[in-house]
Amino acid sequence: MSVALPDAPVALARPHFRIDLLRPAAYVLAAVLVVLVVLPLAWLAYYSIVDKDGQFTLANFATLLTDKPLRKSFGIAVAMALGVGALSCAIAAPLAWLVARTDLPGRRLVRALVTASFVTPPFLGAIAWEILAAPNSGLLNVFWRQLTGAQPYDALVNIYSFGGLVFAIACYTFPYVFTLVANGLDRVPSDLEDASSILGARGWTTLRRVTLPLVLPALLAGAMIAVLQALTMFGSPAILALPAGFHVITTKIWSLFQYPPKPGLAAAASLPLLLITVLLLQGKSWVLGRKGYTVLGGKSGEPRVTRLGRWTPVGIAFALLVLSLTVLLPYAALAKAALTRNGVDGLTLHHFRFVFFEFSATRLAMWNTFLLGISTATIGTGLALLAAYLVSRRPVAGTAWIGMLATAPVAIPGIVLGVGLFLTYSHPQLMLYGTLWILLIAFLTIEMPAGYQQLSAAFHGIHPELEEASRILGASRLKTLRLVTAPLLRTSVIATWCFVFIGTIRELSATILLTTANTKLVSVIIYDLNESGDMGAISVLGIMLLVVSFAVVVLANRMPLLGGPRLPALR
Amino acid sequence: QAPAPYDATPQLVAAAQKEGKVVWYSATDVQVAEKLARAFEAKYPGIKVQVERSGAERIFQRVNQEYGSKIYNADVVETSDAVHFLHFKKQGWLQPAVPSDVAKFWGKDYKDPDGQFAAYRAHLSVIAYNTKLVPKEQAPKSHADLLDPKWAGKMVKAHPGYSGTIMTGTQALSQSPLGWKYFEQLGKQKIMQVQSSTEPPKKLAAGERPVMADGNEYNVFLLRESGVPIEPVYAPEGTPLVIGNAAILKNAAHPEAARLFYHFMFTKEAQQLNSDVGGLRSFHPEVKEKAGRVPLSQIKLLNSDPSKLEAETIKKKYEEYFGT
Amino acid sequence: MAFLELNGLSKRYAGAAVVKDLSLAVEKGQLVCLLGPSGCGKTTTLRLIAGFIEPDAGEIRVGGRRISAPGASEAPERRNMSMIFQSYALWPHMTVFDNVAYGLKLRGLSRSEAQQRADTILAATKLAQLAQRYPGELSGGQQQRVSLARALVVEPETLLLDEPLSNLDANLREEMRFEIRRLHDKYRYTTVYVTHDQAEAMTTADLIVVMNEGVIEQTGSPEEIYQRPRTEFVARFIGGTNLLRGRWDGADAVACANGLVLRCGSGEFETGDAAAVSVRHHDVRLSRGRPEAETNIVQGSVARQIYLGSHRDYLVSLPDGETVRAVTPAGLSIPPGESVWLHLPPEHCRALAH
Amino acid sequence: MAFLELNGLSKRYAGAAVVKDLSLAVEKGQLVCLLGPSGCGKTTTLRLIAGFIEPDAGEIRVGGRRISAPGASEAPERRNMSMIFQSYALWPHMTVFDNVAYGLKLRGLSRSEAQQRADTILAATKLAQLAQRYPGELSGGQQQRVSLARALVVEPETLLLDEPLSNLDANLREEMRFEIRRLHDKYRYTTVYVTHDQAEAMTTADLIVVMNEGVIEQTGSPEEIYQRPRTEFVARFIGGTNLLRGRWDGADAVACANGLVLRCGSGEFETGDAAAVSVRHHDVRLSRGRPEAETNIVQGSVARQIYLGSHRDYLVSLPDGETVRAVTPAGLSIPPGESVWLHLPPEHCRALAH
Ligand SMILES: Nc1ncnc2c1ncn2[C@@H]1O[C@H](COP(=O)(O)OP(=O)(O)OP(=O)(O)O)[C@@H](O)[C@H]1O
Ligand SMILES: Nc1ncnc2c1ncn2[C@@H]1O[C@H](COP(=O)(O)OP(=O)(O)OP(=O)(O)O)[C@@H](O)[C@H]1O
Ligand SMILES: [Mg+2]
Ligand SMILES: [Mg+2]
Repeated sequence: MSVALPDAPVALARPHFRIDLLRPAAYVLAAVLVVLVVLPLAWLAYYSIVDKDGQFTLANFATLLTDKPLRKSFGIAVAMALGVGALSCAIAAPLAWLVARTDLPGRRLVRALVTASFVTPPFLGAIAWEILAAPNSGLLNVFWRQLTGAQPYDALVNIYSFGGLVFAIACYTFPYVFTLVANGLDRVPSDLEDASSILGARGWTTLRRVTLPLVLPALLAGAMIAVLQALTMFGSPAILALPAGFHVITTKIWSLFQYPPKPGLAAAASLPLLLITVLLLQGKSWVLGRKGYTVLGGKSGEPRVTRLGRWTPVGIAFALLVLSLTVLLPYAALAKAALTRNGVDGLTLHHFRFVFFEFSATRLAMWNTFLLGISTATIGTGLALLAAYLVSRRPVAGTAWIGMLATAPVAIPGIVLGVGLFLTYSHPQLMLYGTLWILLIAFLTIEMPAGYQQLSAAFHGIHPELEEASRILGASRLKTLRLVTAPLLRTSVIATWCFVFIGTIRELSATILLTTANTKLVSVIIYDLNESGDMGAISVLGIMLLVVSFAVVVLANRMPLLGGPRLPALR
Repeated sequence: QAPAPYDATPQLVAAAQKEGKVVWYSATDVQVAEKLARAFEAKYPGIKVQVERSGAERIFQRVNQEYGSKIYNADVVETSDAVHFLHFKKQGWLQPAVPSDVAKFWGKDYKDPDGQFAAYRAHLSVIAYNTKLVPKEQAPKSHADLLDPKWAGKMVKAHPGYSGTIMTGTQALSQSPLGWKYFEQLGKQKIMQVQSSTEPPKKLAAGERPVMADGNEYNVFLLRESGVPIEPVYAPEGTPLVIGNAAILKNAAHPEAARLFYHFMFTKEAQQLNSDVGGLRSFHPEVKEKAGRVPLSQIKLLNSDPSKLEAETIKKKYEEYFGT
Repeated sequence: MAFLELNGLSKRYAGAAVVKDLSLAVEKGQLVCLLGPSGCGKTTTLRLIAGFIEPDAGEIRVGGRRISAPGASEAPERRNMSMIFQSYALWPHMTVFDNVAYGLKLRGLSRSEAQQRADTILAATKLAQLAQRYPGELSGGQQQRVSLARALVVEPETLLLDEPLSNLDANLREEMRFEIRRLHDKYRYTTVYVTHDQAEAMTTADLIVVMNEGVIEQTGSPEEIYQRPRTEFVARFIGGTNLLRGRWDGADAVACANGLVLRCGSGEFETGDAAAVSVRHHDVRLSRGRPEAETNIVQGSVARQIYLGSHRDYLVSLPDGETVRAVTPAGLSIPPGESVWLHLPPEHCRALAH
Repeated sequence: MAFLELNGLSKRYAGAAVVKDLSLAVEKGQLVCLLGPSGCGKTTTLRLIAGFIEPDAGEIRVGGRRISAPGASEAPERRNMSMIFQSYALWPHMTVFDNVAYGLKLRGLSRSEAQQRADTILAATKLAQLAQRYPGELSGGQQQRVSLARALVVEPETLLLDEPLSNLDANLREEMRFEIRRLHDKYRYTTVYVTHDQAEAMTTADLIVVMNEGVIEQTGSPEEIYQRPRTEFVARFIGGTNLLRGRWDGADAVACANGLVLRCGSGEFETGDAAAVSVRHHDVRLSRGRPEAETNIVQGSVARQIYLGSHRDYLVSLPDGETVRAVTPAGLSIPPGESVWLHLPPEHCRALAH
């Protein structure tokens, strides 16, 4: 008995014809990554194995192995990076927990401040810390001597030391870990914690056995970025390591660009860093293993909030301590520098006047900086989202290496990368040098790892069935990514945007090779001013960056573009 | 052979104005460079000066990069490291030109015999101290004084591996009667090392260390003139002189404007500005030093020959003595 | 004094009350089933008992001690309870074994003892093979069993089960039900068992609590609830029931439409005008011929007939369009459209208050 | 040619095969129930059909077109299917309404039409009140209904349901079952329905597929599966069955322990030595006195008795310790320990192959 069904609308019988754009998108992304990452890397590899006349040579690698100071600087750099990673986690994990999972007063402010503090270029932070903790002139030491009547040249803290360097770097890398972990904590369904406490686990046990392990992917991703950033950071070691009496690999590499330049050796010296990255990535996936990190349909949205009760003062003290060390004190030091002149008593607005009205580059540089910051953040977040999606969901065969590619740039010191990018994009046929495009490309390359790691950690928390439910209803993968996944990852997407934005604004080492007069950026200006010792102007610019970035970060978090504000399951 | 000297003739000005722009790669302090550019623009309306200011080593690297990739952005280049110009010259990247002032006033040590570059500016690498922390009587008077154990742990110094100025200074001192032995002993004084030669004066100013073993004289001037209590010391053993050359690049996109600007750089007007605002030394005899600055003529200078510079050896020896 | 007491418990979500002034007393060692339609507040009640949410009014006492009250609740981890979540809430980063052994480790059991007890419960829930899997690698029913094992293994004082067997097939469900009851009896937990399955409730519970829209409709033993439902809601909800409306026609008879007069063997007899009578589907006798009874019979026609294996489910239309459902032995097959007689024996007709 | 064809489908997880060489043909407009114990591969089969996972071997054809094969699968979004997930997989960032309207928007329906359709299905699933809630604010059963509504509203060509009603109470489950069947009949979807509930399968399906450990044990209409199970597994799994083992004693009789000789009215008669007979629980007649039959009777004692409202469930021990279950009318109550007679009518005894 077959009954005709004239009333079944045609539109419903079959979804509109639609191509799956994901495959082409994957290829485009792969192509983009190849252009962004492989080109400069290939250049590096090439330069490391040819001599001046273009002949094949392994001399550079031989030097790498035999040169003792070079080897030593590698050792110190690795130790420093691991120290930074450990310290970052030690600061960031508790703070993230306080902010995401307790009733700590002012936790939203703490969150915004940490993200914004991140805008401080590390070398500026290092300078601020010199002002604060140099053994003799450091304000903290001066204050301490006044307080205790200790002898001149006695110091409470010495920023010019291995520990000081690790600390000064960790101050500006811990926000990576913090943001990742805090966002991860937002996503842990409360059911899982409830299940632990009903079995008798105290808050602390639940935290240790259930909550923290669930944010392990985020913690590892953050730690990895912190470690690699420290490994390739140039600014802070340049300022602090030498007075402390040691080299790290980046300062070594930097001196290889001095006369007589040895770009080949510099290139060769950055390749082991790449190896370290691969090892870290491998280690990470080894730790995470087969374990799952996602749960689906956990009931009841609100993550459980721990009441601090009488521990509130301890929590506040800790948050305040961290914020003081990373934001408040350094910026107080900078503010002092901005408002006073060497040897002149009293406050002055001289530096502000100079920066805003006399210094011709300021306005253009501000414009360029924010233009690039916003466009890099937007494009970069899109690319990172796609890359993280491709890697974590493996919809197209052979996407695993995309993750490797997207993480690789983090291992290359900015200056080396800058050279690579320069050579790649300054051919008569492809003349991007001198335009903002090359900077855009450079920033996309440099910021890709942080953005990618952030989002790939976030994907660990989204169950694939949520995507499948969309696809079976007829949404293509890309559409699903846009309509379902991205809104679910809202906090992470926004955080990534802010990361990239801020990273762009504070980037220096590659930028400095690629800017020209028309493409000046604030960070470069700061660096130039530093060479002429203009602390006041530097501080003014630094504070201005902080203020504007803070505003941008706050705005970005308020953007309604990804899902509504009322998201019980996500907050 | 050096070409004939040239003047800023109306024809040259007209031709330069037609080009309308000159690109100057400069290692001079931004504020000084910007002021100079404005002065030029005021004098020759219609020609914009694009200042590409960066550290000397960056400029060197950038010119290398750009010429290696056949990009000819720069018209005039100027760094504080004399050795760079030997390299440029060897590569054949420089355009010979001799401004009339150079021909007239510059000694032969301070210009290229082939007219490819000339000493645009100079500064000294001096000893200095913080007068608030060290009374004048107790201050070191010479390099030898610095070896006194009482200065152990109280000195700051820049690194030749990172600073062209210090590289030159180290070369000059090691070739002077003091020799490497001086550095060997200095290395035992627990010195605070910084990178750039601009930094030691700042450390003095901040009071981080009372004495600097070497560093830029012009920073000392500028700080002192802004009220910071620091004072340079011109050692009887001699003070290293660091020459900063300038040159026109052969493939300059604005050759005429480059010539005009290059000419302007060596005029009294420009040189005086360098001295007043930048605290730099000039080889122009008509330039008046600011009051309170010891004139060049009263200082025993240590010259060094950039063509004999063996950077690798110096870095190696230095690392041996100072540990970094 | 009862072991677990809920007194006047209320809970509102965003203004809407989902549990309203709920009071209940459970003796130690009792197994109570919470029954009720979807969204009636069962899970919320369990979560109140567990202490995950705080009541807006009322209190919860365990062993006489107050553990929940507005603004003063004891933390869940201090309540010595254990719970199965409707969403399972398995820890995805732990293997099945680790999930199950978690509570044991918290109780400081020695390694070997924990291992042994976990193994025992894994075997009972037929998960022994899967001990080293992660939850993400299990089927839905397997996950549910892990959740069951995790809750049972710790032998808590109070056990809270939220639809623990909903994703299991009938045989497994029966086995697990026995296992739950066995452990309950062995360790004398106090158990609160939420289920949507009446048969499960009937066979397992000591006490059944029927909830509707946040209030308790009736509390009683399975037989009581089944045989003497106090409200139309309970009658409808527990076991399939036909409800026939009419008017009182004498002391114990109700006159319905279609000339059907129903004498009622039990129920609440009133003198009001409107009346309702409930007769369970399986108590309705269906036959082709006219039954030998005076009252309680009516003629209709088969509207639908479903074969259920062990019996058949008939839907019979009465002349005025009302329908009556009847369950008959599987052997009696009458095609739709045919005329049949229904007999609703007085002993199975129950008059209902309201 | 059938509409949906699975040919020799296999899927392995980490080396272990969970679906093994599975073949099945479903006609257009049929409603097929997949039945099977927990972990037997039902969900995996559905996910293969939906295209979320690719088979390791075999292929899937829809309307003759190959849509899945190792290395060459069409994307799920091109299959014009719709699915209910065992875990619901609701989007937590969308309201109930948005969840339901999602598929309609994808199909480019006008706003007002989408609104109207969504409203209709929300009313049918009794969710109209909750349209503006987020999934996190719903009870488990409400969530499940949202998932149902979301899948039904798009009127797909093929509908895949993975235990869609497991968290609903009996009344609601029945209503929803009717709704599913009604829409299925109205739009002539092809439906694959996974359930653990035999009654649900019996009443809803055109075709029942019984799976076990990744293979199909039997395919057939509900009556076929129930009355003529081909394997012991199917007999046990569908409806409660007693299995009695013995030896052939004549052409159609099996001699079991305890002197019980069972004449079988149907089944596969063999001449081998060992034999098994299946009798459903509700076909066993239980009485205090000896029944009037020659064969097929045995005496035992009541071991356990459970009141189920509509009937009673007896467990009877035979002298040698074997047990037989019988379901009787609720009125017959015999306390445990008493001696009873069992009669297993030949017409209900079925001899089993294997
Ligand atoms: N990712 C995986 N890795 C390993 N084994 C898996 C994985 N997913 C499922 N399995 C196994 O495959 C088998 C079939 O799983 P499936 O989900 O299809 O079962 P099911 O029939 O739906 O069971 P249920 O009724 O419990 O939902 C199970 O034994 C399960 O443990
Ligand atoms: N977070 C919340 N916000 C608003 N309403 C809620 C929230 N959680 C639950 N509700 C509502 O409270 C009512 C009771 O929910 P509860 O989960 O207790 O139901 P339930 O009896 O367990 O139902 P089910 O059998 O469907 O699981 C439901 O109507 C539900 O919609
Ligand atoms: Mg519930
Ligand atoms: Mg399943």
